[in-house]
Amino acid sequence: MTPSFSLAVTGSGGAGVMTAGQLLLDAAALAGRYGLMARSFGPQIRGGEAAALLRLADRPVESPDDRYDLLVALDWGNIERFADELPLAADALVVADPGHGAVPAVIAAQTGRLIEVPLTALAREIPGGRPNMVALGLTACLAGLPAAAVETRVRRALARHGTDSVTAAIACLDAGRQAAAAHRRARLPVSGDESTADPTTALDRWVLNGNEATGFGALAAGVRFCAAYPITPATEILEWLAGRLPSVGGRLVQAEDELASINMCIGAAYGGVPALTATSGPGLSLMIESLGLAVAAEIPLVVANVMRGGPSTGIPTKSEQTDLNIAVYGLHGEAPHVVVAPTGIADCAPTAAWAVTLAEALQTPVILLSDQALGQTRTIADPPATALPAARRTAFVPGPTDPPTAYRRYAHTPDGVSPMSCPGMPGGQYTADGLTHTTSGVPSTRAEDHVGQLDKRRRKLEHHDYGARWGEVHGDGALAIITWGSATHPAREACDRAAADGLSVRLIALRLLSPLPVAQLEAALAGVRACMIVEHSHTGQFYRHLRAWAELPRPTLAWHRPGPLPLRPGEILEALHHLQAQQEVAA
Amino acid sequence: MTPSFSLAVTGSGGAGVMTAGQLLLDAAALAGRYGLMARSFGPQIRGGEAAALLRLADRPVESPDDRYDLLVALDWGNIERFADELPLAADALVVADPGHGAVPAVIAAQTGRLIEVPLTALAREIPGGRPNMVALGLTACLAGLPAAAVETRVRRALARHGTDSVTAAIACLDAGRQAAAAHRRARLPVSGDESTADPTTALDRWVLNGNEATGFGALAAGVRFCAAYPITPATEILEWLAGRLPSVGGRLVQAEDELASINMCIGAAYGGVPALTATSGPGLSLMIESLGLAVAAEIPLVVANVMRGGPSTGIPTKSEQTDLNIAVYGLHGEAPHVVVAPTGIADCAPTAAWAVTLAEALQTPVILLSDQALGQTRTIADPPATALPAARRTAFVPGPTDPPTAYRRYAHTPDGVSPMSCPGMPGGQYTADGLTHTTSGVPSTRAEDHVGQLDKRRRKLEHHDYGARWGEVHGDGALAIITWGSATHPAREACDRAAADGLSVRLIALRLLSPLPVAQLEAALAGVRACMIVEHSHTGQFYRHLRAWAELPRPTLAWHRPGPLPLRPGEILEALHHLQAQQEVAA
Amino acid sequence: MNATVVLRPKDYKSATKPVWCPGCGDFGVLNALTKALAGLALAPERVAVVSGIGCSSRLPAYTSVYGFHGVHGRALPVATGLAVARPDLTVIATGGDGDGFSIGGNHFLHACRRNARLTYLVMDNAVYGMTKGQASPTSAADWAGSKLTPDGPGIAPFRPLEIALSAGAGFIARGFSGDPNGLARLLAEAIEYPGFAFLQVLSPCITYRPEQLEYKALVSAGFEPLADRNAAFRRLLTDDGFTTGLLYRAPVSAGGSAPAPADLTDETATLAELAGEFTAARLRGAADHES
Amino acid sequence: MNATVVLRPKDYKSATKPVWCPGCGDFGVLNALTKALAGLALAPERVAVVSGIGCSSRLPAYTSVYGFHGVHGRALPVATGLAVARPDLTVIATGGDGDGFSIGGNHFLHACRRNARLTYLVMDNAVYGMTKGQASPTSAADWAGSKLTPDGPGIAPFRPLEIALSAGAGFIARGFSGDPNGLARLLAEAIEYPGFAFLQVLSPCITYRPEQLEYKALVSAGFEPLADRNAAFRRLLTDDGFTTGLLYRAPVSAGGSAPAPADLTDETATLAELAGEFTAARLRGAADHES
Ligand SMILES: Cc1ncc(C[n+]2csc(CCOP(=O)(O)OP(=O)(O)O)c2C)c(N)n1
Ligand SMILES: Cc1ncc(C[n+]2csc(CCOP(=O)(O)OP(=O)(O)O)c2C)c(N)n1
Ligand code: SF4
Ligand code: SF4
Ligand SMILES: [Mg+2]
Ligand SMILES: [Mg+2]
Repeated sequence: MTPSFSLAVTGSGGAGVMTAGQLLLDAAALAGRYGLMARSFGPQIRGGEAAALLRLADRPVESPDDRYDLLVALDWGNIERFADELPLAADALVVADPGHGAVPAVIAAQTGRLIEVPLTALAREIPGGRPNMVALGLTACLAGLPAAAVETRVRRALARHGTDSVTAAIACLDAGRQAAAAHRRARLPVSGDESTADPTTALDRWVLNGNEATGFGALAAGVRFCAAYPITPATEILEWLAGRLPSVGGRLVQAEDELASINMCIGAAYGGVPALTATSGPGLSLMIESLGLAVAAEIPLVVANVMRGGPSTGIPTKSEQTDLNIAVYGLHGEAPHVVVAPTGIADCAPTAAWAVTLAEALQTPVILLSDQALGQTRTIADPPATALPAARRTAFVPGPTDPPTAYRRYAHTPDGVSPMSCPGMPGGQYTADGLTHTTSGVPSTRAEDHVGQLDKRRRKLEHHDYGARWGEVHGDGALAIITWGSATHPAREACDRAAADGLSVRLIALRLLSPLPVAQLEAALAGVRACMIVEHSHTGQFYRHLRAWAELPRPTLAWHRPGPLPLRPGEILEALHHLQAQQEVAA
Repeated sequence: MTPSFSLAVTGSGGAGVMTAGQLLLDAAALAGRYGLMARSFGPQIRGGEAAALLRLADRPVESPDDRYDLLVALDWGNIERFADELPLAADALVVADPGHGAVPAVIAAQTGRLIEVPLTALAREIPGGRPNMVALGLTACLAGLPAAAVETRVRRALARHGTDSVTAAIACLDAGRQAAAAHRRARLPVSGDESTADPTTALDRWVLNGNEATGFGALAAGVRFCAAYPITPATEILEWLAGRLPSVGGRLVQAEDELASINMCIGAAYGGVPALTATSGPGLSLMIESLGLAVAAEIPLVVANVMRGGPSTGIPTKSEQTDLNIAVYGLHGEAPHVVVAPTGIADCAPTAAWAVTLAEALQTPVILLSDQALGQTRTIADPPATALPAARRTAFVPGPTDPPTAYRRYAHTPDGVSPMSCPGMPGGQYTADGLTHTTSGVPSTRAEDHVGQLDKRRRKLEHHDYGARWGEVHGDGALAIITWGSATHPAREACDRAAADGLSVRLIALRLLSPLPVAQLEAALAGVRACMIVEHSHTGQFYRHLRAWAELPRPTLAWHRPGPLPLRPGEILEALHHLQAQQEVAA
Repeated sequence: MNATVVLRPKDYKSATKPVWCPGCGDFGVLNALTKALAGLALAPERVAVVSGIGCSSRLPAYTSVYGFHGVHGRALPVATGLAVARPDLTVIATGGDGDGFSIGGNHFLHACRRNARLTYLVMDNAVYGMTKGQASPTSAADWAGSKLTPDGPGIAPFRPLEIALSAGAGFIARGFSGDPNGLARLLAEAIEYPGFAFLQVLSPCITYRPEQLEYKALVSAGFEPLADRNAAFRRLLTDDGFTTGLLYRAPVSAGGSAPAPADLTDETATLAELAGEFTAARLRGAADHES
Repeated sequence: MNATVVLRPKDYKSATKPVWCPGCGDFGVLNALTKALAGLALAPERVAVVSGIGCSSRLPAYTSVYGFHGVHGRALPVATGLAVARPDLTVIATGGDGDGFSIGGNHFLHACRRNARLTYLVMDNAVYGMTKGQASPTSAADWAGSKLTPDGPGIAPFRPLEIALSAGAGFIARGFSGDPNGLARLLAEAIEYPGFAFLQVLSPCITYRPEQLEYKALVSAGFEPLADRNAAFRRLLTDDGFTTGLLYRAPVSAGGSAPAPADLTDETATLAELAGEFTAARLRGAADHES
């Protein structure tokens, strides 16, 4: 069980909720803490109500907790919009500004610990003061963050606004801290004011969201071309790459639509330049036909698909794991390709890098399934322990030039991977084709060519050694959870809590979703008597996918629910206890 | 076991192979026979080699046989292209024109029964004579068709070319028949020259291909709008509708692409007019995003997807059952919709009509999965025994006009189907939306709205009474085949042959593919000890789909292979015997 | 609704509160639309507004007529299907410059050619508002306000009026959201045009393009309606992008012909006849020559 | 290939036999292309021909250069990605009128704007040859030769040159497959243009549009190259659709600017720097102010 402190800062548009939250997280990083911050907004395009949702801890943490320990409301504008997302602990503290009226019933009903702090009035006493800075000082104090860390961060962040701004902000922080002091909670689950963390290591830690991490991982592995069409919640990957690709000799093109972006990537990759595009469900749908082309013509590329609530336009700003079906089964014809998913925010970088290496090694499209919760939640994480993998393509080496046309682009090889030429290589000329073709790439309708190429393309995926990255296995209980993606951390925390209750639960989190690593999975399940499949979906797409390919323990419980609310450890733990109780009755 | 006669007519472009084949099938219909004819072409856009592939019988027949009894070659142009598709029976007769050179090895190796008939020379003796008409007379005679039927058909077909043409053709038929007489086969599995069929009934039979039947079924059920973008092998559905829709008050629009065609259908259906479009894999891929919109906004419509070899552009002129995955699982988010498939060519009409009624009843998109083998094979079939079903939508009935905005388009109802208004109905105004919405259609990001609408949309599909059309069950053996679509007839013939060998095999052919009718399927499997899944695919998409949702007997054998060659009864029978042998060993 | 009731603009508004930023130009478009509909006294249930995805595409839900909020870029085909299947309705397609000219560009081209009877109103703010401010086809080559194109898109902006004219549209106009009355008049004319009517509306995004607040000073009502296509082309050669009014109004169906309306009455007798064409009897000519 | 070897047109042809109907106009285009490449003495391995789907789109496989036969309508984005990522290559996109103007219309619009360095050659036969003869965007409104539109498409044909000009293309020409030498010259000029060059080629479909055999009598080499966009517009106002030659050649990068070439050398030092921006140290300004 991770000792941690969860808090929310809420308020109307313009109140500066997100600034306060972000500075708080940054300060926690400087103080050697770990933590994460999610953002939630009302429906207004801009200027609507907002909530910064944080969790701070002394150990790496990527799952939201079940309930919030602290709610700081800059005002009450449309707070009922966030009520679902803001379950308060029974003993949660609510800090409210009496200047903004009575505590709304949805909040008041949840806790009795309410303190009133005149944030606005306090800020008004300071020339240039802002209530959100008062709230920051107060919140940091209640969360047990050292004042110095907050000050350092704020000084740096406001430096470009001039000394007056900085002075005003520091005064606000002080005012907030003093207001908090009187109400400092007795039991603080995180360590005290003075962090014990090694400051050098702490300063090396990464503070980033999954979208940035994805962009970085892709670039590190060798991506040098990106075609972009913006879509929430994937745009940050594209924007991050747009700013960095030119500095490593790469290029980004803004496309007219996703049909163009995927085909631009195909063109670049055909030209030998590793390529990636990022999108979300609606955009992925538009790429489907061309992904099939990339399969048939054996073009490597990566699509980072950042899932959001579906179907159709759905809920663009909320998370769900419901593009698994389209990612794995969405192509027409028999179109084997690879689908991988990071198991957390920090894991986005190595898994994106791995996706690029798989695409290049297997000459096939790879879909990287991230989601809004991973992509847009900011976390403090240890940097990758090992260097990120770098891509390598099996390249064509010109043979004797006589006869010059002997190159067989789609030659049958034992592992199904054929050396790939690209324009510029003399003697490597061929025509890449989405029509059924011979080993030379010439269109064919013959059974032997069709079956031969289908076999070859399946073979290269099935025979590949995916190594240890296929998944993570933790523990060795006879009860197991199988999960993936952003469900991994909540599930893992549920396992940790179960262990604290004396129940040993094995956690298996898959990174390789397709081709499903059946042998590895079944080996990881050895000795498991009952199993639970955990995912963030309405119908259990992951469960069906596992059933289709693997033998699962009996009983296997499919546990899932859709967005927009995030999965929380407590509900998974509850399901685990339910499964265990069933098991005991049966035994 | 169906007593039948299979024959092929082959020749270069311009030789008139298809004309001869078509007239032969038509004559068989007039003679009270049943039968079918498939067409095969070389890669040339036009003027390349061609093969007309027929099977004639006294009972309805929709599966190709294992081997051909007769091959009539007008010439030998590129015959090796067809060798795979033309397995000859050990005692097959090959008729060749000695004027076109020696019999190629691929053919000569297969049979010893070769007769030489100078088709070209015989035709040259007749003013205006053509070798293909000589071949027609000869083939009809060898196939045991009454000369009168052939003559009647040829007279009618050539009438518009004038008397001379008719006279020449009749003379050619005679010459062909005389040439055949000497070589008339002793054992003819179909009845003799004089058909015993009731001529009145025979003349009521339908001679059509699956694409025409699909167009007709859709129109009969109420489709009055079609948006079209041509694609092989679906174009004939669109062309058939283009010619007929105006006469029933409907409209067809040629769209700029499939993104437009599917959205035009959505517009028409939103406007209350039942709509359909037809396409194949590449086009279906482009429709995926908008199909998700139709799910979320609850718009009824039908996409007739005529499958061809995949992936990507694949083999447009050959059949495969490999768009099952995309049809069932291809949409992003949780997007429940309906997928149905005809079990044969004649079944295309009622199943297309059923698809329209399901779409309208459930206010959701329905994908009708046909394939090239069903769509482009012409058959002689009994007309539907019962009237085709007609569509009915649960329409909005205006309530009291005060307050006027009380209409809730997406109201929760016990069966999940909400009354649907359409423009023109006062008081029924709403905004259809692909965003997560309230029961009124107003965009929402709230958990209760999201889950409520997800539940409702799943409920309407799960609670619907699909009636008897969900599938066909034949026999009650302890060994079963589960199959679908164009694999049904070959599988059924394999079961018939197994029965003749004393092995009783149950056949279960599904029409409802999604939502999978698990209860009906499991009931149909009662008493089954071993099972075989038969499909025309490379990786067993249907098998995986069944595994994902249903409990299958153990053992279950997944038997499948991809195109371009059609599935034949003999190979399925062989697999059945193999399964049975395994069973006996195990027992 | 009772036909004798006089409807005011506000009767065409719904109770749903727009998600738009305070000051967004799209408010002016909504006002102009409701004014135009009231001016034409169209029964709300006989009007349908169809859109794609974007801030601007949220408009249908803010009206009291039938609405359709589809997917990104596909407003025009939905509107076309509706207009062809239901020629009795007034159909208006709408959305943003990204929706209409970027992802939806192909439908724009072909809708201009097809000339179905519908109005297409594009709220042009030269930006993707909804996704937080990326360059759209109408953004200037050197507009460097987006992280996705930090040095600007670097390519020539899309010219909606020229493209519409080249593609064959018969009614082409430009309006400004800051002038709801003028816009309402243009819209009314567009709605009454018996074919495809295209209306580009300059509609500032005050959040991601605050400089567009200056549009008010830049626009001028300079177009004089032309009926000659070549004259309209010549006029556009000197267009500054801020001239408003009706540029071109082709004599009806000059630019193509709208598909003829569907008659939606069932003719089941015909259905039986259609089945007849499949019968074997037809193959011997019986149906034609005998009986 | 050795650079000193002189390549003849036939060296740019592959051994694969075209699937085209005998007499198809596309043979002439293939000949013109190989002539142009030989004339420019381009090494085959430094040329890539990218196409969509259709009879015409089969062309790449009939050449000995690098080829890409993609999906229907997407030749231009593939070619754009290749040209941007590999500016050292000569990139030619090609296909039919259906591929380029119907399903691919949006990419055509935006490729004209984007002005990447590539040539786009459309074999226009005013029909969908591959799918057996349906109307394409360039078919006449009254062409009733398809079962899909038995009374003709009934809408105004697409005007490729006008659209290209409106959309911002800098090089616009029309050729005829029946004149392979003239076409080869035009193509060579297009290939050498340092931006997006568009070439409409009238290429008869003798199977589904046998009347196009008359093209020979209808075409005339009437265009005089213009460098002024407005002048080109005026010239098009009297275009009969059969005038061939170079219509318009903008001074380089007048119509937009091609994306700058990528430098594909790895700079791993920079990569470490990029990682640095994620560190907590940056949050206190250490990286900037200290050490
Ligand atoms: C297929 C798809 N791609 C991308 C998006 C993301 N998206 C939503 S709105 C939008 C652009 C909106 O720009 P515009 O049409 O100009 O509307 P505005 O917001 O400026 O009014 C984009 C790219 C999407 N919803 N669907
Ligand atoms: C997505 C998709 N839709 C439809 C088709 C079917 N199709 C193949 S080629 C073609 C049209 C070809 O016309 P054009 O580009 O003019 O080429 P042509 O054959 O006339 O040279 C169509 C519609 C396809 N392959 N893919
Ligand atoms: S972001 Fe721009 S376009 Fe969108 S609502 Fe705000 S002002 Fe309007
Ligand atoms: S169908 Fe037409 S375009 Fe296609 S190959 Fe034949 S002549 Fe050429
Ligand atoms: Mg915009
Ligand atoms: Mg064409």
